[in-house]
Amino acid sequence: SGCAQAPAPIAPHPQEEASAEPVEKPVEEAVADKYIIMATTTSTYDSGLLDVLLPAFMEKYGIEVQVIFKGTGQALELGQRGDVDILLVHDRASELRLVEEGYFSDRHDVMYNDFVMVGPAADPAGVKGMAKVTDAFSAIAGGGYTFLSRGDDSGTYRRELKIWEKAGVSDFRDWYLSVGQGMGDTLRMTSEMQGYTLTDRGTYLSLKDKLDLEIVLQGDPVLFNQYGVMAVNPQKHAHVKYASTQKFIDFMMSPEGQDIIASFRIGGESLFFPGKGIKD
Amino acid sequence: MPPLLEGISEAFYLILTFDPYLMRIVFLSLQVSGTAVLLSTLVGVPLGTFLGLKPAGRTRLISKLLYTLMGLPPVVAGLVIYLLFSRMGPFGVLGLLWTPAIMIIAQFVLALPIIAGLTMIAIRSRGKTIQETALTLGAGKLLTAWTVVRESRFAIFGAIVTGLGRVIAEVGAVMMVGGNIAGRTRVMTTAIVLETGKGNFELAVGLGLVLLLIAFIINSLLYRFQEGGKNSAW
Amino acid sequence: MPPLLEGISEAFYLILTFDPYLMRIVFLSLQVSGTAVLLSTLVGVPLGTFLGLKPAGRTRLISKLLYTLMGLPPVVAGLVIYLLFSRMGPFGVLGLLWTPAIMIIAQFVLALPIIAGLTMIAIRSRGKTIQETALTLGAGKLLTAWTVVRESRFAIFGAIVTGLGRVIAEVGAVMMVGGNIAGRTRVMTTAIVLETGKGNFELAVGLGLVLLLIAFIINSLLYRFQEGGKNSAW
Amino acid sequence: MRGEEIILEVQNLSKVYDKEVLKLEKFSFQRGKIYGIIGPSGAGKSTFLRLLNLLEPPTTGSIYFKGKAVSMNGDAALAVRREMTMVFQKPLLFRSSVSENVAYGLKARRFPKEKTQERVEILLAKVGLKGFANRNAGTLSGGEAQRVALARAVAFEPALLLLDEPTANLDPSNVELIERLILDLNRETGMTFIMVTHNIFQARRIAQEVVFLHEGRIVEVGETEKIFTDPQDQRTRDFVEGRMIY
Amino acid sequence: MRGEEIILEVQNLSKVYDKEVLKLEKFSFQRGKIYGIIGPSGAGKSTFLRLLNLLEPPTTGSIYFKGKAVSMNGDAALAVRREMTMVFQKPLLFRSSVSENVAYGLKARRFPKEKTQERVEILLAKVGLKGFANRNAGTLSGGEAQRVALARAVAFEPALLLLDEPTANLDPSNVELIERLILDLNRETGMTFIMVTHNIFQARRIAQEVVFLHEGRIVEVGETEKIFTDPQDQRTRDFVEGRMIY
Ligand SMILES: Nc1ncnc2c1ncn2[C@@H]1O[C@H](COP(=O)(O)OP(=O)(O)OP(=O)(O)O)[C@@H](O)[C@H]1O
Ligand SMILES: Nc1ncnc2c1ncn2[C@@H]1O[C@H](COP(=O)(O)OP(=O)(O)OP(=O)(O)O)[C@@H](O)[C@H]1O
Ligand SMILES: [Mg+2]
Ligand SMILES: [Mg+2]
Repeated sequence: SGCAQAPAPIAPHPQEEASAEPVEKPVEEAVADKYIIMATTTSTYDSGLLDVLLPAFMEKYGIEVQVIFKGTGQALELGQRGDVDILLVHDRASELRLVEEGYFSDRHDVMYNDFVMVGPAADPAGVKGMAKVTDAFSAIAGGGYTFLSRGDDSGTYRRELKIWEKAGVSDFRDWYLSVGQGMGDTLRMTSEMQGYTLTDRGTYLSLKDKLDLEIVLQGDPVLFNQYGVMAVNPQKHAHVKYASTQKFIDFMMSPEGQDIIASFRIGGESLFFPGKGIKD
Repeated sequence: MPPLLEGISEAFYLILTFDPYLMRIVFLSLQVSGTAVLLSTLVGVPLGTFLGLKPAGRTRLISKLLYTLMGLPPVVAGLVIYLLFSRMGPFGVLGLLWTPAIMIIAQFVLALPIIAGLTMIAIRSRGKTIQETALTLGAGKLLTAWTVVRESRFAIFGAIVTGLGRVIAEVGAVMMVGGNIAGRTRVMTTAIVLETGKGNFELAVGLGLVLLLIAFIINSLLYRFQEGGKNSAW
Repeated sequence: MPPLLEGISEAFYLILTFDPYLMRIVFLSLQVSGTAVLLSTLVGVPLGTFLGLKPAGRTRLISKLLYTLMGLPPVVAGLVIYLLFSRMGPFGVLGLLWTPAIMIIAQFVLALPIIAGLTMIAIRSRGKTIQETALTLGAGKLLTAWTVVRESRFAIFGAIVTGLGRVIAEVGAVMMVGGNIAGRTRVMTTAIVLETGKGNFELAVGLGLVLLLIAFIINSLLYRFQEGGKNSAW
Repeated sequence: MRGEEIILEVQNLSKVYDKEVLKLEKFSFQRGKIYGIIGPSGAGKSTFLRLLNLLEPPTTGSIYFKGKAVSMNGDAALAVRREMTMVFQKPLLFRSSVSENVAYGLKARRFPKEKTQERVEILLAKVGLKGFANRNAGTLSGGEAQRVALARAVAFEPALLLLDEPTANLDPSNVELIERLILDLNRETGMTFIMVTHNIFQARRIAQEVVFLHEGRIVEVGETEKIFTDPQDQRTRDFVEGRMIY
Repeated sequence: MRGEEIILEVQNLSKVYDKEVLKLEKFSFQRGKIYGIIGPSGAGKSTFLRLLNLLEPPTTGSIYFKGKAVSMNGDAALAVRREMTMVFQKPLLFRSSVSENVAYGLKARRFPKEKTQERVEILLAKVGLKGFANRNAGTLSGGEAQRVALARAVAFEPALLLLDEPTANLDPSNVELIERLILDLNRETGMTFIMVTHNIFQARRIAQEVVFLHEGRIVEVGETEKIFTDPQDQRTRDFVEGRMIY
């Protein structure tokens, strides 16, 4: 209901990627793997993108991708421990740091979308019309309007914290509810309480019909949301199916894969944009 | 390296420092689960006693129903209660969503079938004879029921502990209706899930151990209220 | 508007059309929980019988421990098992993570204390006399134990049903160690959580009802294996 | 007035399990008497007592207590049970102390607490169990348990007492003790007793009237001496004379 | 050979609960005899049987079965229990049919299935319960249950049978039946019986030797007639004569 305008167009950047360090590839296995295991975030999983992307990959390479969806923090932990083969997450800073530390390799900025601020149609805090999310956050804090925070160390939550910091808000009182849940549940609660929250666009769009919320602010460059794909470094975990993960990354980054991402829509609206959408 | 060991030391640290974050959620856990189990006991023990004293044949359907409800998935219970109390649901006007009160309701619904069902089973094995003995001695309905319960106290204690175990360890329903709001509706289990989601396995294991320790203490206290079932064989 | 009613019609629809997605997860649920409960029964009933026949005084600590473990939060159990079987854990080389096998292990750990604990309580009330009768009639250890169990079948049945209820409705542990991988480790409860998260309440409620229905059918079947505890009062 | 007022009456009483185990046309018990019910094992003696004590619904027929029809579930049941009690053939003692067991009926009747303990002590002495007050009832010997059950039943001085083999597990001197207690209570308080016993000597010693039950039917009723010295029915004769092996 | 071989012997046996309830110095039972154990309620008769049957550990002392020391938990216990059995004062019947109850010991001994049913029928007839085979054991009358328990115990022909008040709930004709069964078994198979009874007439009728237990001690032992006609101890005299009220 409340999405007034299309997401701010942010130009896709060229595909080539500054992969942190080239990895010495182990000997190509003779027999192809039947499957690989990918950990991703709930928002990605819930969007339904993988339901079109993975069958196409399966079709082409005969490798099944089994998906485990977890909070971003847990997904990264699973990868570090070598319990999955590949990650598709959206916490760029942590991803780059972990590549640096050698846990992951072959990281690529595979797609992006953006965060939006949602709130009740009545918009008691008067956020609609503001251009800067920091202003909106200040207004909410100033008026003590209900704001729900993921509070779960997810990519979204980390972004939210950054914005509070930028807005200079440090005094959180009763109006600020840290709910420690996934995006979908947080949105549901926000709708019930008629409060405000920060969400990724994909999750919001896929739940929109069931929510009594509107987008009250979007398009601020601060709200940018980059997804990355990366393989677990076989030098840390020799058992991972590195060769197959490479095939999957190649596929994701190929024109075919990028095309699938670009053309994936719900209710006529794009959820993700291919490639990298941000300058380092 | 071993997060399990770290979890144990984390647990000790949290307890020994009386960590205020911990204290608060422990207190809420106890309050919510304690109230829910108390209410379930007040309803479930009389209900189970009543059913247990009826001939098994006549309560076959209701027995099966109780057994089935023992397996009610908490997340389904939570979902249904959520839908009933949500703003657009029939009881939305009460505004109970995201409060400890509704968490108690959810846990009550989960503990009741267990306490009633296991009480029924306990009573069925020996209750009839006890009931008749009490009746012949001129006991009224209330004293009779109380006598039957008292004589089966060991098994009923087991029922209550099982019910308590179910709700204090439960996460799906309280998460659904309570919302895991920090400082308001966050209990031990939802905190554990949160920390797990963040990848803080040590803290999660630590919290889990604290929860188990609390369960142990509660059980030990409850244990005193009953004695081992004595029996004699002449 | 009422998602509850829609959930009910959804449930009927799913069942009547033999929805393949549903069939698959139902089958896996049954397989995992069935195996886990079977194993827990095989271990827990003998263990509970053994403990129940010991004098209550001598098993006080282990009783309390069992009661405590009945309240083991599934997510903690799941987490610990995950850490043990993770690639960096001691059993990582087995590569059991994200398989039905490890889900069975997790559910076994959850059901065992319940089945053993409730069996212990059941045996304690009348088991000693039964044991002595069997012994005087020349029964060996095995036949004696079997007789004690058989005579307490009603209560032990209750223990098994409670254990089954716990695991088939459980979501935290199987999610943690199974990973809820579509077509591989997705069971009823994890599917419900998934659909709830997506806001598909009707489907979630529908799945929940299907789960309850299955629980009802299993319980009804199990019910036949025992008879209501008869008792006579001369 | 003893023996003239009817305290309990049954009409057309029958009980059917797999087959009919009891079928009585009409029988009345008079206040203040001691009845002995004798008959072979399986004759229906315990069933009869259970029906009289409203523990089992009869298949057909009615029971009248002091002239009023009473049934198991009726409102009057509690009132009736307050005046009538029964000691089972296999009595169940509550899992508590001996004195709590004996005091149970007094508690149910809100008997003053101060006096309870005293009465319990007196009763225990009467059944030969002095000093047993604080014993766990679960640890008693067979005969001790039977005596505690009897003490528990007489504690609140019911008008009518149904006894099912009250001395089955007792040695002669204890039998004597119990029989004397029954006779004393009957004499002093006018308590009515209906006592099932397989021991025909016992019936002869204390019953004023004897009912001979056989295969669920009353074969013969009469004054004790008459039944024993001049039974009318052949089956009664067989039971009291021919097989009088002890 | 009857009466010359020792089947069971106790030495310095004692049992202490709150207080000492049994204390025996030395006593032996000879194979093939019928022993009667008499004594007042609470004398320790049931406790004695339970110790003999290795159901309870003695506080001090030892039990010898056929000359070998045996204990409750020893490996030999099962072997001993295969030859010795006990019928409780308050027997427990398993929650199944009467015939399954009677067949239990046979099953434990892997007695051929084909013959089991036949033997069960014969035994039921012997205890006067023809036609009861398929009845639910939980619905029996007191005396019926007691007889089923006895049939169950003799079914596998143990060498030694401990009976705790086996006829307490029976009427005279059934008592006769059971006593005849005991005498027959003793005569035909040489089975040894140790029977606790509060009924001194019964002891006199069937026991060959009588043990008088009083406050946990053996006061007097002797041939039955001697005990009854010429008791040496005053307490025995009181018990068998003075108080011989039935
Ligand atoms: N577990 C126990 N704790 C304390 N005292 C006990 C226990 N078991 C038995 N006693 C006491 O030991 C004494 C002997 O008991 P036992 O059952 O052997 O008597 P008995 O001779 O069989 O009597 P009865 O003829 O009444 O059956 C009794 O006074 C009884 O109260
Ligand atoms: N629930 C039942 N189902 C079937 N038959 C039963 C049931 N209860 C009792 N009977 C039968 O009814 C008959 C009468 O039983 P009852 O207990 O009244 O006998 P009784 O005269 O007290 O015998 P005893 O002297 O052996 O105690 C018995 O044959 C018994 O088997
Ligand atoms: Mg009877
Ligand atoms: Mg005894």
